[in-house]
Amino acid sequence: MTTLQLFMYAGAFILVLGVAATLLVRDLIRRLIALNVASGGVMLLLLALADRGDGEPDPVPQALVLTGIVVMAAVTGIAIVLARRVEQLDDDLEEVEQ
Amino acid sequence: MTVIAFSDVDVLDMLVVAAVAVTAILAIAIPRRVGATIAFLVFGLLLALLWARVAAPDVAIAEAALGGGVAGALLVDALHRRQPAQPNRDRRRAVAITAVGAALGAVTFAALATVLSRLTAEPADLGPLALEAVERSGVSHPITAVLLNFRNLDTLLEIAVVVFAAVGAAALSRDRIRTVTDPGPVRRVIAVIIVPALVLLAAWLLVAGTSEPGGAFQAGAVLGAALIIAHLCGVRPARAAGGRALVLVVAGLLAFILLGGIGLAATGTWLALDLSWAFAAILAIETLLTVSIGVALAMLFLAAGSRDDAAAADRAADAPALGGAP
Amino acid sequence: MSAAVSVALIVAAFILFACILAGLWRAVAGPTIEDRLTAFVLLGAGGAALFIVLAAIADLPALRDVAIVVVGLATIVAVVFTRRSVR
Amino acid sequence: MNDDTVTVMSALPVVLLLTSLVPALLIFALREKQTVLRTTLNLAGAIAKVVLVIVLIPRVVAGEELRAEFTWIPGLDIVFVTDTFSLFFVALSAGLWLATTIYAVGYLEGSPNRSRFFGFFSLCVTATVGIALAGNLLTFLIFFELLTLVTYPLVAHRGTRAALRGARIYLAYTLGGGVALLLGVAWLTLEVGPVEFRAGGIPEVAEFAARDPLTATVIGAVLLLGVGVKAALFPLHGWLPIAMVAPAPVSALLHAVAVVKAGAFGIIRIVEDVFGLALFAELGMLQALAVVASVTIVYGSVRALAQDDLKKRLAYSTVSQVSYIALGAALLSPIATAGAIVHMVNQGFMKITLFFCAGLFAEELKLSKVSQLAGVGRRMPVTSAAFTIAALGMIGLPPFAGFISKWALGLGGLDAGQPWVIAVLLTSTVLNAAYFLPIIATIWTSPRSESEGSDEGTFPAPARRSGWEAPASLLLPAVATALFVILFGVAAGWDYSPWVLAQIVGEGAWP
Amino acid sequence: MSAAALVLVPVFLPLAVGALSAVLPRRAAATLTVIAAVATLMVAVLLGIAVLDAGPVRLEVAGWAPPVGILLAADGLSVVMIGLSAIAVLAATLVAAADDHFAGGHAFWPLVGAAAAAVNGVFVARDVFTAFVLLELLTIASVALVALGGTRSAAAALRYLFVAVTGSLFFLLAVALTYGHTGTVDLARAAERADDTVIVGAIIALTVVGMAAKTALFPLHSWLPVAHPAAPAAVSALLSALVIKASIVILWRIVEYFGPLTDLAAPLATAVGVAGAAAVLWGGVLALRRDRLKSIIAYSTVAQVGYMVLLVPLVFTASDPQVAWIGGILITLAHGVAKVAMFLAAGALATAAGTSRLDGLEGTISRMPWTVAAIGLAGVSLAGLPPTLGFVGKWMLVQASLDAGAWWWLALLLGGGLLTFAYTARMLRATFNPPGDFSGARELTRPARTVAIVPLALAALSVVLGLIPWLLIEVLSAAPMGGGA
Repeated sequence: MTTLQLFMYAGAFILVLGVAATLLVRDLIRRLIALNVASGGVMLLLLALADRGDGEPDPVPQALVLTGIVVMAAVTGIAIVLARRVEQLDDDLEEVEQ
Repeated sequence: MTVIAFSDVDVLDMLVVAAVAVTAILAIAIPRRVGATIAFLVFGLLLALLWARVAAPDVAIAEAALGGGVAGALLVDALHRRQPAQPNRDRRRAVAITAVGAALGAVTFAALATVLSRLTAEPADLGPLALEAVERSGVSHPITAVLLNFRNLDTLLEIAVVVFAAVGAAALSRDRIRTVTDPGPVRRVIAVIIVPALVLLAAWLLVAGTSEPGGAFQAGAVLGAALIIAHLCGVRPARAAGGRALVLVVAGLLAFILLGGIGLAATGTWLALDLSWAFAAILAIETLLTVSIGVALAMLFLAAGSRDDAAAADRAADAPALGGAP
Repeated sequence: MSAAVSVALIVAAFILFACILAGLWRAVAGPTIEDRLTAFVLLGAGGAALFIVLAAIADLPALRDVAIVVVGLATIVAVVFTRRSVR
Repeated sequence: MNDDTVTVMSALPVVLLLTSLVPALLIFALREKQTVLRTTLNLAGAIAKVVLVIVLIPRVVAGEELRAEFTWIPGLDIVFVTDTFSLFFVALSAGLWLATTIYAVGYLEGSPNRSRFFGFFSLCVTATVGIALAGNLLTFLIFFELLTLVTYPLVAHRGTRAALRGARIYLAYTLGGGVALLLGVAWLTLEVGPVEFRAGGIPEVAEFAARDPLTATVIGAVLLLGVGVKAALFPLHGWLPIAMVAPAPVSALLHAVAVVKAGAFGIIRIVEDVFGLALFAELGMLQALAVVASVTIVYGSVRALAQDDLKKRLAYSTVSQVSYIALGAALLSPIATAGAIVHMVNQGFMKITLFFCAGLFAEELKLSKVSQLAGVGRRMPVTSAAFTIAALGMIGLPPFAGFISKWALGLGGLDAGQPWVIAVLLTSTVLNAAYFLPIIATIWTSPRSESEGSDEGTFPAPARRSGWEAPASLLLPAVATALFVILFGVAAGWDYSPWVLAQIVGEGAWP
Repeated sequence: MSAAALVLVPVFLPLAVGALSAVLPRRAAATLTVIAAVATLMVAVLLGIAVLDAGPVRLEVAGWAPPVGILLAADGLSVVMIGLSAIAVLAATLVAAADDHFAGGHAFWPLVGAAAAAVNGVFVARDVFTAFVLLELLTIASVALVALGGTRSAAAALRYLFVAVTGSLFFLLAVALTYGHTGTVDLARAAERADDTVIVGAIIALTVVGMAAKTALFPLHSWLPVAHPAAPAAVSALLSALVIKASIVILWRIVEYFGPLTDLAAPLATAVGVAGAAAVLWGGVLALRRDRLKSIIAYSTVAQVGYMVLLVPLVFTASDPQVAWIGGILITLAHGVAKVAMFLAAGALATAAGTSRLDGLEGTISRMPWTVAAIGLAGVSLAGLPPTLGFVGKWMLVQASLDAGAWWWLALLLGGGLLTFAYTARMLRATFNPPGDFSGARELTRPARTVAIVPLALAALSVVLGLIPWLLIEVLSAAPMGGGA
């Protein structure tokens, strides 16, 4: 096995893991974590592909991953805003019921 | 940078990959939020290590700043909430679902691995084209050249993602963000020491970005973290909410679009930079973007917590009225 | 870089990596907030150290910036961590 | 004729459409209370259409053909043509629309949502005229579907549970038919390209049928299925008796002018102007159509016998009578073709009269059952006389219009070497008599109640003491159409009489 | 300014206006958004003229040609879709400006700008990574827009977010494979260099799954009927009419460029077709069984998505793929116009009647005939009945199916239309007066005049376009799909 393959398979593994958990886990925060894990997998794949061979790595995929990380941060932010809103509402409903 | 090779693969690489995989499993498998969140933070740290191993220091800085910093803060801040009790699933059903999920996952992974195994180990022959073009970009660091010159449209759009996430989050926060009124002595010290240090770090990353790893994203993420800490430590002007903060957030995006228009006027092509002023333009736009990203990330954090803050404040206000019940 | 330094750096890297894994164990297992927080600080420090060592091994000075960022931002998690539970 | 005149003339088919489309759109925009303006618009449109038709008839009969075409998608045009057959149908629609409009104005006086009603009423006629003027299958399809859509709100107009149910069933049937038609048209277009109707059949279709007779047969069957729903061929007739919940003018329109006639017109167009009679016979479909039509004729009549509800009995009668048209179209004989075509007009005038009268009975006396009609003849003699004329015409007695149709069809059957047609016609006539004569008898006999000495209590007192048995706007259209029923029978040999025109049209299909 | 410079206007203009709207007062934001929409429409027309004149309009952003830089290009599809987006945004913003209920809050204005910029960008993108970023921008904006529907919409928005981002990750993986295999993320260049059947098949498959999730293609549709109705009415209209089109277009683009390169494309296309068929039936049947207006319309979107992907199997089997492409594009266009009209009209009815339940709408046909008429006409177009744009698209798809001998698709096209009209008729029936009440006595809160006019104008537009579709078809054929940009 080469380093490239190691990184690629690891990336694929983490991606599959994350996506499966995103689909199966019901707790909102943990789902969000799973989503972030999955995106880490894809990024690993891209960066491994950028660094094939001996020369300087291709800057384009690195820039793409950088973009991807920032996008995921924004997604995480808005997801947490929503998740906390949802749970607050659930709490309020519970309080009303009690 | 081979450390100790073992059948073509560096042992340290193997260890880091294994650790990344394990933390990934932990992050998704631990049922309690606290454990899962921490596992995820460690996952981020290890990923940053891995990025270092694939010769991507820029990405490593960004991962550390965003994954460990702002996103970490967002996740950890959500932890204080009581984790809602999961409706009691039938245990056998849960096992069955997990088993089916694992089986499907295994099949997917196998398929994916088959596809990946067909990729050649030859580096992409188009990559060097980008490296060659760096000379004509106005900056010497290739990634900055890609982000702010060759593919600056992507960057512009990505800034838009952050900006509009902040706009959306601000719209969803219920109240005005409240200042932390009594930060305590330790936090005051932190505010005095850490915050300026982080701002300085952000500035360094920003300037360094033109010639070595670093740049607006990393600087922005660090600045965002600095703003969050400042807020939590009771620094008043860091209360990133309301119109003024939004103005800062959209200013970077608008300036970028304006730059695109200037490129059109000057060279006949959107977003094109003339080599004579490309460096100045890139540095100027990066500065604005740093502020934009930093404030936007801080807004996201504050918006996420605003409801709970408000609820806590309400409770505090209600408590005396209840007559100090035990 | 002499061979001895190089070997020493590699050994250091492995030790630091082991520290991180140990810290990971404590941080995940808990059980108290204090446990986690302490472990997390260890993780931050260890991670930063590892980056510095890697910077030397790989001759990538930019990794030192990563180290600074890791250290700087470990604070934010600690501050947030203590924020609500203290109140 | 210089170029300008040509342009003006070729715009005429479009103008024919606009005479009802423009009033429709304007009426939609009117407020409920603008009755006078609405009525004026309606009548102006209807009269303009009639005048245009009258102007056009001699020219078209003389062989002049007006065309207007627009690109729809590249390679496929929307074409309007005034050939003899289309103008024939336009004339029928225009004339009966005028009568029905007058009737409807009176019928709906004071009721709500009239802007909506008259808007869709005019759109309905627009669609019918579009069907008539369609120069190719695509244009025909577009207006055929449009007709379905714009009649839906009319059937549902009252908004009662029964009306909504009737409208739903109507829609289900006709949209289903539309799907079949779309399939057939698209398929044929794919096989032979965009082709225009041509009397005697389209050569490209004939070539195609020679190449691939099976596919051609399937396409023909699908097309017939599509139009057969509106023509209420058995077993696709189920919607018609249910849709009679609509207000009387709508029923009149549905049964006499627009919907079933569009179906019948479509059958003739497909048989004669797409495939051609000879080709259709060759493919074996003409015989099948004849059998289906015959079955429908007998079936409709039998079912009509059992209905006590007057409008329902009339509806089943329509099922039966419209199939005369299909039957005529399915016989290999010029005279049968002419019979089918003339029956479109004859049946239209007779049936509209019957529905007008049924509406009058229902409106003035609140009577809707056959069994309640005893003695109505004394109370509403004019209406009853009109009803009687139309009913006798339906049975096929001379000198009324219906006789001409049945006579021509019978001759056509013999001419085509299919004498069994006579048997069908005779059976049908006997059944027609069996369900119409009792009504006539009931109307003109004394009411049972009179012998019980409570004459005045039987019927509600007339609302107006104007000396008329009913409002003029209701009565006059019924009388007028009844007179035409007589005229078309008596004057069948005159120039421009329906029968003469039908023969001209029919001969066109026999090159 | 050359035609090429026009390509970025539909992206930058709404983006700038959106950013400004975040800090401007409502009135100014609304005015600017409307102006931007009108300007975008004009740009679409200019681009259309340019395309008719000289084929696809190409722009190398920042002056860098691929593979270093990013290529954007407007072909017929881009032009008509930008036109649709301009019209949809214009309609939604006009209504939202007239009645704040339809907007849901001030953030509507900036977020609509962002969403419009993102979809327009997708329509011209020829670079898979740029497409990915645009999709994320769109996701963020749409999710936040859904959340404007009030406290209870947060859960729906979050669910939408998870599905959409997971879909994006699949697409990002496809991007990674594209880069890994060809060394570029430029579509045309990648298609030129790709030579491995399995990898290209995987790229298509991943895109299909990712976009199916984002478009709510059966069986990944279940988030849509929750998310779309939860949003404010103007937002629902935009989501159904416009937002899902972005992922559809990306799916089409990948099929267009990579489809011919692999043997695996045909079975994948069939799978897409089967999913589309199931969507048409399932969405239609469920729409028939809902009793809230917005819910019915949302399920209708689920069903209509089925039609939009139906061209995918057809372009592989029909002898003239252009007929299938154009038919599918027109159906998608028709759906966009009709759905805006329908959601806005439904919003107006619900506001007036105080409820969105069907049984609460009795009598609305007398009081708000134009609004009901808009729903009816839009339904006619959705059902593909003449004389509307929906019919034109259906006609061409029917032709393509007949040509390909695809009887299943044919039956679906024809039967699905009946289903569509069945639930439209159900909505219409609910608005009739209750038996015995001819006056429509119940008092309704009448919405603003604009709210009544806009849906009707859109419905009328589907009729106009249905009668003269040739112009659209000319533009679509001038720069055909698969013709290379």
